[in-house]
Amino acid sequence: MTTVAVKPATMAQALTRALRDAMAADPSVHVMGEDVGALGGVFRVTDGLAKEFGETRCTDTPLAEAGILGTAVGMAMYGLRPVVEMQFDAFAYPAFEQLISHVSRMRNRTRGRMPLPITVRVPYGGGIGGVEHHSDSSEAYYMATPGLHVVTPATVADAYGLLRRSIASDDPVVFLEPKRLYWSKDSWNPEHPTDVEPIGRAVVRRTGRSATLITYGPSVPVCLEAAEAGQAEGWDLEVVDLRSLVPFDDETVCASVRRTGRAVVVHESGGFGGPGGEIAARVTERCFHHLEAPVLRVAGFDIPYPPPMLERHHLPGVDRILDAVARLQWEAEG
Amino acid sequence: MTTVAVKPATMAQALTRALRDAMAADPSVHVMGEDVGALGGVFRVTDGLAKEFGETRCTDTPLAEAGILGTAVGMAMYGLRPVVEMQFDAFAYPAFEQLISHVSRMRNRTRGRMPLPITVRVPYGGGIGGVEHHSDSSEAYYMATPGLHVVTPATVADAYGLLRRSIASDDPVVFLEPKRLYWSKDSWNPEHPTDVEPIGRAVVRRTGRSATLITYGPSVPVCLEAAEAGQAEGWDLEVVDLRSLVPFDDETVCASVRRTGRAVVVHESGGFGGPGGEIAARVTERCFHHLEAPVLRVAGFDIPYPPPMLERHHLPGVDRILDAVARLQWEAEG
Amino acid sequence: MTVMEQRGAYRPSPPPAWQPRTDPAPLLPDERPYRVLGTEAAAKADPELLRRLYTQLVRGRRYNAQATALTKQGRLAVYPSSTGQEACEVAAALALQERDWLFPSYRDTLAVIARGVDPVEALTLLRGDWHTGYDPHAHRVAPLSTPLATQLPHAVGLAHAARLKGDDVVALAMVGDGGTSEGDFHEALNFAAVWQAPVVFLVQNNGFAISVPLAKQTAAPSLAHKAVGYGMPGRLVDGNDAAAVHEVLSDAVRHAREGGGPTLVEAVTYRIEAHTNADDATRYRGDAEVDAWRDHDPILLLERELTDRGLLDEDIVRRAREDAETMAADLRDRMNRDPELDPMDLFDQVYAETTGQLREQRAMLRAELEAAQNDQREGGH
Amino acid sequence: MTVMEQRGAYRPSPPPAWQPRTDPAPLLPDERPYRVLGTEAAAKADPELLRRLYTQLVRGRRYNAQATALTKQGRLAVYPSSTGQEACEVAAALALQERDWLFPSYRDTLAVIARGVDPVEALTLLRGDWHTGYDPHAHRVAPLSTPLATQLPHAVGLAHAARLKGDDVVALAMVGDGGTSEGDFHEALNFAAVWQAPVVFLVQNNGFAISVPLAKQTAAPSLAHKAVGYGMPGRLVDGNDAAAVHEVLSDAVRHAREGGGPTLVEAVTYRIEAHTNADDATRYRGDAEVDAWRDHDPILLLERELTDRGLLDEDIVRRAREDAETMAADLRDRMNRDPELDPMDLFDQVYAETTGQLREQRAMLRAELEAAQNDQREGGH
Ligand SMILES: Cc1ncc(C[n+]2csc(CCOP(=O)(O)OP(=O)(O)O)c2C)c(N)n1
Ligand SMILES: Cc1ncc(C[n+]2csc(CCOP(=O)(O)OP(=O)(O)O)c2C)c(N)n1
Ligand SMILES: [Mg+2]
Ligand SMILES: [Mg+2]
Repeated sequence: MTTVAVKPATMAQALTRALRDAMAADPSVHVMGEDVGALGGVFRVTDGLAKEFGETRCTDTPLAEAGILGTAVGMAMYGLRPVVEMQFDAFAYPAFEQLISHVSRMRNRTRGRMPLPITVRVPYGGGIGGVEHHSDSSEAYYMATPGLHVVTPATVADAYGLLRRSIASDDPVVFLEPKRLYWSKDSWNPEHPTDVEPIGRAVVRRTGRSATLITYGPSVPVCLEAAEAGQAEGWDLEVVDLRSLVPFDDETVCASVRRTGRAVVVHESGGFGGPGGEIAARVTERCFHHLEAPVLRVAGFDIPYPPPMLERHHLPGVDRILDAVARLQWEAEG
Repeated sequence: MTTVAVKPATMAQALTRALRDAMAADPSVHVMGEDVGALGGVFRVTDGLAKEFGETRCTDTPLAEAGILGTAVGMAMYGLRPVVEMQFDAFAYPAFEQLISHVSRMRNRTRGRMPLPITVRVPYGGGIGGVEHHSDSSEAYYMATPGLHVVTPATVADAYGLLRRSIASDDPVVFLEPKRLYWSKDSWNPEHPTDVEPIGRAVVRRTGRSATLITYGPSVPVCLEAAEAGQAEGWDLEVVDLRSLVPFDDETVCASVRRTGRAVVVHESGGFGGPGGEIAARVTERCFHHLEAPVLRVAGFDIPYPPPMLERHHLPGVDRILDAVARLQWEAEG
Repeated sequence: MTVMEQRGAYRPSPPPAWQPRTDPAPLLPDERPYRVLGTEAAAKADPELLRRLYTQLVRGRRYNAQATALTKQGRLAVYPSSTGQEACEVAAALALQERDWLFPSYRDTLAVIARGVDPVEALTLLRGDWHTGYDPHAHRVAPLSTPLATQLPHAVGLAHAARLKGDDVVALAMVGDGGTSEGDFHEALNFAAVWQAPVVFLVQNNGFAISVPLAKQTAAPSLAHKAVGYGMPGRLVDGNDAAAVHEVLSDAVRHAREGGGPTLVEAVTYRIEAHTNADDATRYRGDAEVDAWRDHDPILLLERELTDRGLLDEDIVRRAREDAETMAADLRDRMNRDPELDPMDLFDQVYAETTGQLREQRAMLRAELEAAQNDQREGGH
Repeated sequence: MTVMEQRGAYRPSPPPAWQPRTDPAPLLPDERPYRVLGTEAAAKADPELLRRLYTQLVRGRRYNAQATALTKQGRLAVYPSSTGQEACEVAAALALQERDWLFPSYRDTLAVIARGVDPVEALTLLRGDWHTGYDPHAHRVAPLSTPLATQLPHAVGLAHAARLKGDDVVALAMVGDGGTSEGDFHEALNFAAVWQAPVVFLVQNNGFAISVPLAKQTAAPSLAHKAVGYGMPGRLVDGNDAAAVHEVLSDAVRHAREGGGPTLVEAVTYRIEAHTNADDATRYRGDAEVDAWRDHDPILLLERELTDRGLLDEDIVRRAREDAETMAADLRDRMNRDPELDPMDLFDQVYAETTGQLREQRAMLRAELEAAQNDQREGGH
């Protein structure tokens, strides 16, 4: 990590670079959404694309999310590869019908004759002091929709690699970008970006033997921090970054849990009906006899996302994660 | 059950009666939706209401689901109690933004000053030979949305009682009506309809000692059938009908599972990211040391709802349920 | 800043940026639906075209009758008949070139087959063996769209993409009067106008959305008047006058092809049958209304015109009927065969590469089916 | 049935059911935005009203400046300024009676305070201590709506409900030019027209939706032209002319109150500041455009009119400024105090009766906070 070319880049920069490289490599890639042109998007992820590729390749659309996704469907039918930006998570909801009733089903509906290679980029999650409707975590909705891939990066390198993979995918991908990691930095070389594994592979971010923290997106750094802090309390925690919720990498996750015998699922999204339920249930189904304790969940509360001044109470933090680890029935071990 | 007045009624008739009685009891109850007037709804659940209460109390709206729910929000703000009919499950998706961004949050947003007592009736599920988009089970979306109640009846009496309770609730309720049970019959006296317990109470429909089938809505009769069939194979199955997914009745469910030590969650909705994950996870969290086997799930496949001629393969049936029961690690017992 | 501090003199003037973006006058539809048959305009109509339309109308009506019969025999899950609306269905298909695209709504099976799709394949959705039977790319016909108005933005996107690629392709999208109330209608028309996409929107105003009459759907002078709000021309046409619909649509297609952008066409027609075979139309309308429309039948109108002008002899009529009967007999025969179904298909096209999870579920179903077969073979339960 | 079999003679006739549902001509907006100030119409304007508008504009501009300053001090999470649009904001509030309802969008804090809501409570959403600070029923002001255009159907529903109950209540709903592209705009206007609900839609066309200029938002002659597609009148007005906006809105409100149904009003104005304090407007527009609009400033326009007619003396100007400064000082003071927050509030109004599940979560958070406090007390981490 100390070669000359490598310098710190933010996740937002890596995403921009991924879009740029994808557009340069394939003229059928079109970026579209609200304010993605001259402004470069409210998070500047599409910065410079309209200038480099012209307004027909990076298009400011009218303000209508169903229209954006619906026209993207038509464009994909004609062989383009639209990359749609939803400005904030909650503003993807108007496009819900198009996403569920068409995007996720068109391939299946037509027996594979009309695949829809659409990437829907959705900035998600809280922690940026956003007012109401600007901090939702809606991954549970997408997970429950067969036909979609659901991908979310947690590192700068993954942001690049997974977005390239998503755009290249012949299936629709909901690409969830953790808002509060946009400005996270890492040493990363834009001229030689590392490729990542195909969509659907989780990765062990930290090995450990006491218990597994299963997590993704914005909660990955929090879990890594918790793992560090946990050392002081005698726990050696493994952290698995799912990277994609769909497909779900049972193999990597279960291998880890079988090793450690204990697991906590961590995410910002509300707990009830959230991703953690599915994850806990499938891990338990597959690893029951390896489990020393039930798989626990640390998640957002089952409430509408709080206002900025209260959000820190809602977001899973280090202490709450370690509290859950502490409840993993350690006495049962001895 | 043999008094003179009691005669068989269908679930659809009980629902109609509930609407009628609610409208008669409270002039602020307004029914609205597509074709709910002269036609009485495509399932005839609103039959006769426009005639009895006039078109302003039972209103055919323009064909726009977001508009229907959005105007219902405004009506509720002014003190009415709108009961909205969505024609089919998948046709509720256009109203998703209104539901998530407003209906579920208005009370919280205004610190209780602006509650929205709206009931959204959604015919859901398959088994009626409906073509694409007519057989979805979307309860996972609603469960993952804090601020909504999610209620679903499985019997004629519950259809009446739960709908009355839902309309009377000061919170928004997504009231899921199992399409294929509309024509299910039971002896029921419309003149003396039995009240049911408040929303949020599950009920044990059949007691048993071998394992608990946790289910709701359209899968309740299937589970009861499976329990009967299971007797031949030596299983004495308990069947819990959740009746409401939100609030979730942990008490009743866990009491049952602690008694039996084994559980299978059964629903039509897709398994991955579906209600069963949450249910299995929370039961496991609460009953881990009572469990002889992991909580298993029998659910729809993780595919778009199949065409009519193939749907029977998708829907959880008696055999698939008993297969799951058989996998509950019985050898571990001995 | 107060007036005392302002620089320069105050000149009352209109808001600086404001100017009308288009002249509204040419966008407004005619006062009454445009007609050709029985009017002077008919003289200009191409006899060959009129005969072709006639043959297609007869065929279309026969198809509707046959499909409705098939519902009674349990061979179709449901059928939304377009009887009375054949002129719109047929003209929509005939106004397009082969390279163009059609975006039908769930009622538009006739337009789909008029475009060349196999009549049996066009019924797959309604028969229930799969969601779409034909290859959309083979005839450039999108799948029949069930969620109302959702196909409109698809048409816009496709037309826009074709234009970006430099291809000479127009998209024609069909929707009902009820569908115009959906947000997707609005968003699609707006995108089309802003992008000047080569797309034609055909609204079949057949008077009802299931049971809901137009008066409860809109208060607009006409549905065609909606066009001006998007900055595109709106055209109003008698939807039972096949020659008129064909002319108006052809004009709109040509206009789009030449870079003139989208057009909204409202065709005033009537749904003669119930909404579908499952519907009971007596609950919401009387016979008088239906009868009035029967007198304005699209086949009658065209037949009369052809007869008056000596363009229709018994021979043509007989051949049109025979043609229709042959199609109907073939449809009946082939629809009476059970389709071959493989439940394993449920899993194979959910994703480009079937996930491990779905492979597991596939294996489970296969095992179940084999077990059931074995049971049967052994005479078990 | 062929022509040979038809009953009666064939009479070519228009489609039986068709007739225009409304006369489109009166629904169309004027060719240019309606103006009062600097024109002959100004003579008819009530001097008292003009002075009231003036005082409110000055106050509104001061509020915008103060709120923007508060963002720099970290006292607001974000602030979308309506500088340059004060005429619309103020006129919207003043055109309503006390019993009427206002449905503001997220930019309309000025309209909200002009309606009597406490200036601090109006900022709760943007400060970030809760999602809405005021009681919507107290001043009949709905919460500021963040998801664009979603508040429009609410206004329609409320107005409709009031009418059903026999109450004399009009709803006025505000939306931006960008918001008109959303499906909810379409559905709301359509419902309003079909129901003849007493509602007024005010579109503030301020030229931009964040960075997207109007030309990329619509190709319509004007946004007011959208009205005809719903069968309601469309009015076009100079949005920087407070007297004109007030007059047009008051007319529309009166029309609605008298049972005439909804009106769509487009007020042509301009967003002088960036979209919010977080925006960088230099990325998408130049100074020249902004400067042109500065010369068409709503306060300037009104001041000039008042001065010309001798209706404005130094005294009124001074009092307006003092009033504004007092308000600003009070706002600054109160906003500089940290709001009192109780994290337990997170759980208490999700449902009418807090569920067991939420009570558990509440208890967990309380325990955490107590533990943290104890830690702190003990000097622990
Ligand atoms: C989004 C959506 N909502 C509701 C329905 C149910 N539905 C099917 S057809 C229909 C009426 C359609 O009326 P119209 O658009 O006039 O078309 P027509 O049936 O007259 O051809 C309705 C409400 C649907 N298919 N999609
Ligand atoms: C449904 C929805 N989509 C996107 C956004 C993000 N957003 C906030 S303001 C804005 C632009 C709004 O423009 P306009 O309607 O003209 O109002 P203005 O900001 O000019 O007052 C956008 C895109 C949103 N709030 N809601
Ligand atoms: Mg219709
Ligand atoms: Mg604007």
